[in-house]
Amino acid sequence: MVRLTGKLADGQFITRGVSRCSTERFLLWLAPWVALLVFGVYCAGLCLVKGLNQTNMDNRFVFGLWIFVDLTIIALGAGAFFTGFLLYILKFKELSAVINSAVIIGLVCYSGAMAALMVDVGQPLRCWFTFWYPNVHSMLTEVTFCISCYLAVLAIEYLPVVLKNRRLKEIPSFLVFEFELHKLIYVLAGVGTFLSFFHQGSLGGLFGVLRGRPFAFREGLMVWPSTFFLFILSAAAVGPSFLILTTWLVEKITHKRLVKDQVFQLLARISGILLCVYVLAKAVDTLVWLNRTSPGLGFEAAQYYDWKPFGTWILFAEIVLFGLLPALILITPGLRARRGWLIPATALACCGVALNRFVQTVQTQALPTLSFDRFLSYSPSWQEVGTFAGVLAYGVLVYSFSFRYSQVFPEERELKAARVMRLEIPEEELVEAGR
Amino acid sequence: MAGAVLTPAPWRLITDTALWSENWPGVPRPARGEIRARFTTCALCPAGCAVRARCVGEQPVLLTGVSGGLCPFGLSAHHLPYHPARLRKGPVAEATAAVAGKAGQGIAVLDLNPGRTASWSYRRAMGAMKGAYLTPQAEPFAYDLSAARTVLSIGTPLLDGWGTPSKVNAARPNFRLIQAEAMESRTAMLAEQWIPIAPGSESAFAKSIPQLEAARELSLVLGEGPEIAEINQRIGAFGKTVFGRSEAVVPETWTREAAAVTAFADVPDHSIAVLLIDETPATSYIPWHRIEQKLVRDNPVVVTFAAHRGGYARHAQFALPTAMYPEVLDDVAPAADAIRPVFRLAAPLVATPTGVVSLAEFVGTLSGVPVANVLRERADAIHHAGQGTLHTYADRQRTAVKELTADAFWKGLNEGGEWTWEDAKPRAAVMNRAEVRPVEPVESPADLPLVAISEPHYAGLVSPLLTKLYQESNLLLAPNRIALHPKDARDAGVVDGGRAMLQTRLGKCAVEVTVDAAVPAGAVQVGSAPGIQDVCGHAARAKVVSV
Amino acid sequence: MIAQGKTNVAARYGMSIDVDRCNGCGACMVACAAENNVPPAANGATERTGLTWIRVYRVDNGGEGNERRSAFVPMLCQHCGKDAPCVAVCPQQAVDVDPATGIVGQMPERCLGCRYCMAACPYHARSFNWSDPAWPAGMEKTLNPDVAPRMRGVVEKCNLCQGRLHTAKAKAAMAGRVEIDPADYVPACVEACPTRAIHFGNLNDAASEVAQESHRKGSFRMLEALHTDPKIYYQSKKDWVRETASAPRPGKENARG
Amino acid sequence: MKLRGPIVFLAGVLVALGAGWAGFPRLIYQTRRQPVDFSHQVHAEKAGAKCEDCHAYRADGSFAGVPALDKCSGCHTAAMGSTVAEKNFIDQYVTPQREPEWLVYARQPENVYFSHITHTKRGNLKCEQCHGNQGASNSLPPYQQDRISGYSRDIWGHAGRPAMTMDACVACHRQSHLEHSCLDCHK
Repeated sequence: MVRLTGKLADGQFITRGVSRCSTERFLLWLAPWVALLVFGVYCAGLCLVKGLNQTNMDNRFVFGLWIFVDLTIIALGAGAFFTGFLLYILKFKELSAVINSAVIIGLVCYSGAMAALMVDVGQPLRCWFTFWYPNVHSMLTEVTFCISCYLAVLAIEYLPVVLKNRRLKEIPSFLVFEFELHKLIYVLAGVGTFLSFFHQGSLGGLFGVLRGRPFAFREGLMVWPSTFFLFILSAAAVGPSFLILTTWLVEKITHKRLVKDQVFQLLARISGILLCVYVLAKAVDTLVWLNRTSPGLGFEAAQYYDWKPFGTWILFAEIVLFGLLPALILITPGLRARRGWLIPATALACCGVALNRFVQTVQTQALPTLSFDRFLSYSPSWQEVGTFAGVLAYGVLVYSFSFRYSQVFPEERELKAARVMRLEIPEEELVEAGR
Repeated sequence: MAGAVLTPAPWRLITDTALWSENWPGVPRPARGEIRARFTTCALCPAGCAVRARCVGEQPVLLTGVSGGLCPFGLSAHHLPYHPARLRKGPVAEATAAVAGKAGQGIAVLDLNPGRTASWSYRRAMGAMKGAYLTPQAEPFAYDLSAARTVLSIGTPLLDGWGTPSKVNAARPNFRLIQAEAMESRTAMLAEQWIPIAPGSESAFAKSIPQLEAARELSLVLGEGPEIAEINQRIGAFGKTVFGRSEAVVPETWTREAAAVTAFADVPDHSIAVLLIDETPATSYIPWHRIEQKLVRDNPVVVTFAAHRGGYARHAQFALPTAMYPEVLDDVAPAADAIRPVFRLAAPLVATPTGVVSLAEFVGTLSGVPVANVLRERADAIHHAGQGTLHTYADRQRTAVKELTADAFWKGLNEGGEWTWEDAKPRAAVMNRAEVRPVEPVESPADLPLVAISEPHYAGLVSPLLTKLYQESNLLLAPNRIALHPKDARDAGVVDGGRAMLQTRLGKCAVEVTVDAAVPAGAVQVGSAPGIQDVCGHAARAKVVSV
Repeated sequence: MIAQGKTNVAARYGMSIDVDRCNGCGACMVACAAENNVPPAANGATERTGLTWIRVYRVDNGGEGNERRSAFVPMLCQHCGKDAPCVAVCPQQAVDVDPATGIVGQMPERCLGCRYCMAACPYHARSFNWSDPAWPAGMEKTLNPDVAPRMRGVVEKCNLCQGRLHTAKAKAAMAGRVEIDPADYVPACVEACPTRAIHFGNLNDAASEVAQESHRKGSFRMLEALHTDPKIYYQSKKDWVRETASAPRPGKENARG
Repeated sequence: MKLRGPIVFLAGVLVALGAGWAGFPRLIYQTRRQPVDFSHQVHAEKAGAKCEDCHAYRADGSFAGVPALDKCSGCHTAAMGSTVAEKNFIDQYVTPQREPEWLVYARQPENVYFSHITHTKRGNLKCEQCHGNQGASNSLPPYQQDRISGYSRDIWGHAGRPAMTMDACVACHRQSHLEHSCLDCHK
């Protein structure tokens, strides 16, 4: 009896016209992720209570797994701002099909990154110092300001997604609030776009400004090194790819069609074009750096690739394998129309941006700067991996809840209706759909 | 919310939490007080460097040299009273009873820091009890670097804490140094010439010196082993750079009462029934198996007077806690380059801990020889002789002893001062031909492929801050470490920073491994920990096994 | 209100380290730790997780066997010029260059522990407090009252014994002087060095030993091509030692162990 | 009906204001008593003591702060007046030679370096400029200790006292163009 009411209550929150799995299955799906989240919180707690000696970071590898993950997930989460930019500013109306998903992914990535950052710093209690005593010359100040502001924007953007829940909609003041919020969405999108363009750049600048690390140092425009712009470009290019990848993944997991194919095609085209531009810019940047910037600081670029395992293959992988190749697939309409090409290409593009962030952070720290210094290696401790796993679990949980109880994909109902008409659907599924 | 923001509460709270992050439990607060300087002499090794202690109230917080620097061990000696490995209590009554129970059987004192006034107390007590007074090796010579032009050193750490570093540094610009050593040691690095020799071949190299091209120019040869004195005599160093070691005046009665000095190696096997060891502050360590060899088979009694648990306290039946520099008044033995008499007192900088015993008092009580006031007696004897000058550290004044009263002389020594007799005539060096050393049996290289190179320094107890050199950098080889050439490390299957077992014919010892290309292939550099020295001496054959 | 104190002519404190004299005994490292209340190694700390404001590196010419020659190079904060790589990156102004002394200062109480400055420093002169500082029971009595112990989770580094500069200034004020007596301000490592390999002084004072040595033949600075303008000068008569100041060379992989 | 929202809001604001201004200070500060009921005024007037007589400088320019018991027992071996406070002081501290554990209002955090001599001799500041009129007070104010940070409330300059916070230091240094670097005042 209790279970039945629970089921009913749960069902009442699910959006009308879409089908969702049973409460039991949903709970079963949640269980491992909750366990992982608990483990992640435990790991993070260890680091906070006992100190960062719980990690394998050290005075030479001052940043570890977390900075790499933070940079990567923020780059992947760029789909949020870029889709918003395309939809609200450049008026690509088709993208309203994925904007909610993009916002959720953005929120998850940004809040996850912030959470990891709070564990990563030695004195989390002093985090407000950055706002109170900011050093305006520091890229990290820019990053902190922009990320926290943008996180606030994302949270506001996420509110309508929550408020679209069937039961919450019944509360009139929420409806009014949502309506008011909707009027603001263009402003929010504008502000969000500016903030996130800026901090993607600042994240790029983070290592690009390190004059003492010629492997990462880049020349640039005004105060910003070239990586500032490359990071914006790569994040913008890969954001839509990641959106395709996640949407496809959700479709596979839920066995549903959620988005029309032309949306995928549009995203893929945008991603492909931007990726082409990025690869070109990256290639030019690399050549300038190899031949001018680095030798200018007394560092012959050849020595960077002397240290195993980071040979020149890593350059090739970054630019050609994970850059040019997916770019070419994504701009070729015949190839991207087929899932067998589209999905691997988006995956490659995502790997490319991850590799780029890896090279910028981890490889930079591994390479010696003093002639009598050694090449260093680092592998994360289980506490670090656990914390990161917790962030991942948190993301999956937020997405799962949003997907179940809110209308993440507006086209889902339409596509489902089409599917029901086209196919003979077994009865029980119809019954479930009717709930 | 809005209201709360307008009150001081949230702002106070975030400020307070930030302030709390500055002084949360676990961050100690240094005591404040008046800063004063006190002076003493470092008694950790015979160099006896003058020390200026910066004190807050009575508590020393920083030691510095008076003229020039100090070695890292001396610099941090004021931490030693708080070392976690300190021995703080021991079975004094039981040890006394056990020793008394063996009355009349062969008793001996092993003095690991000979040449002090306490050493005379041991000798007098042993004289009264017909016991033996033993030192690691009878070292009759003193060397004068200031008169040397070309020095050949066979593995001596000449520029790395040998003798009196300030004297060595002063003489350094005037002599050429040739260092023959298996590894490029600290001394070899700064030497004008480094002759790499095979590890363990020091003796063979010494024998070949007369054939060397540079032999004619040599003014001094330094090294271990009986052949060195002979070579020095042959190159005419005796009377120029090699002299007999000098000691400050001792009261005449002492010399009459004292037992002779016996080198430990010269003691017949299985002859000691009661062995009393003074190992603080020790400047060398004799492996336990050598000591065991000298003890009677039937129920010997070994009592060690130690400041820490790491040395003979691991083997002896009784380990009694003893005070050490800088918590006890003691004098400092003359160094290897003391060609003229010198007398220095290490006045305590902190209070002597309770519950400690001293070997001098122990044997004094046993033998009935009065030892309570020996330092003052000796200072009075020096004063009575009326030679030399007192150099006080605080004001850097030199005063002739003749101008001082006995009390003023004593006070000057206690407040940081050094008595020297600069115009004394150095004693002539006397060849001691009777010296015979046990030769290590030749071992087969097949099962023990490596040859050991041992660290020159033995520091019994070191400040916890020495982790800066041993652990937080790889500047010094930590006492419990060994270093291997990368190739040998690969063969042994061990990695840098890993753990391993060091194995010799005498036994095994757990060690940590440093992989260092500076160690020659086929050799293993071993740390100075007593545990390692117990199984692996210099030139011993060894094997490293991964665990 | 406050009488306008006569402003000192800006000093540029720096060092001149004679590599040919250093015997690698480590007295500087221990003296520095004792002076600046740096705790002993926490459990399991290694050369990469330990705390030391000055580190003596053993460097070599890369030769094998008899060809091998080594030297010791003490590395501390190089106190770069105005545009020190670490200053600009700190998000909350915990790092600054004192215009009056040229000392690059690190404020542990302002530090967030983000370690960005450590990534920025090409000399690896900074250490992070990975653990709570811990001294054996009783040893906290030996702490220097002129330097505040740091807490866990912050970055620390050499500040040329700022505590001694404070004391020297107070002494000068007591005597009614404006300028400090150079003999009153000598960092602990300089004072501790048994071979007198380190000299310290004001580089802006042409008469000082360091200023003269910095212009002498054989004087060099670490990674000069980075234009960090360090105030720590080194000198050696050996060519190969001077070459260690430049960046790693291609093809030198695994030259050291 | 329309007014209900704003009323609730205002009430909330008032409650929060009250809690923040009135309740919070009681909660966060713990009041501790000084060991001795000491009167600066009596010492200044009757003994004619100047600040430096008791709060002295040492030869190296460091500041000795609150005097040790030796200084007090120089005069107070036996009662000089007839107050209860003095009698208690002698009975509890002078006779058993126990150092009173004074609570120092101006005690700065461990990381602060403050040189009195530089400020009084080179800067020509009067004691009162930072310490207020402490020297003329007849009794010691209660020592209010922050429960979290452990510092005295007086540092923050409440109730008409001059503040001794970093902001106060910086303001004065900025005014006199003596603001150089963090390490000038931190250690």
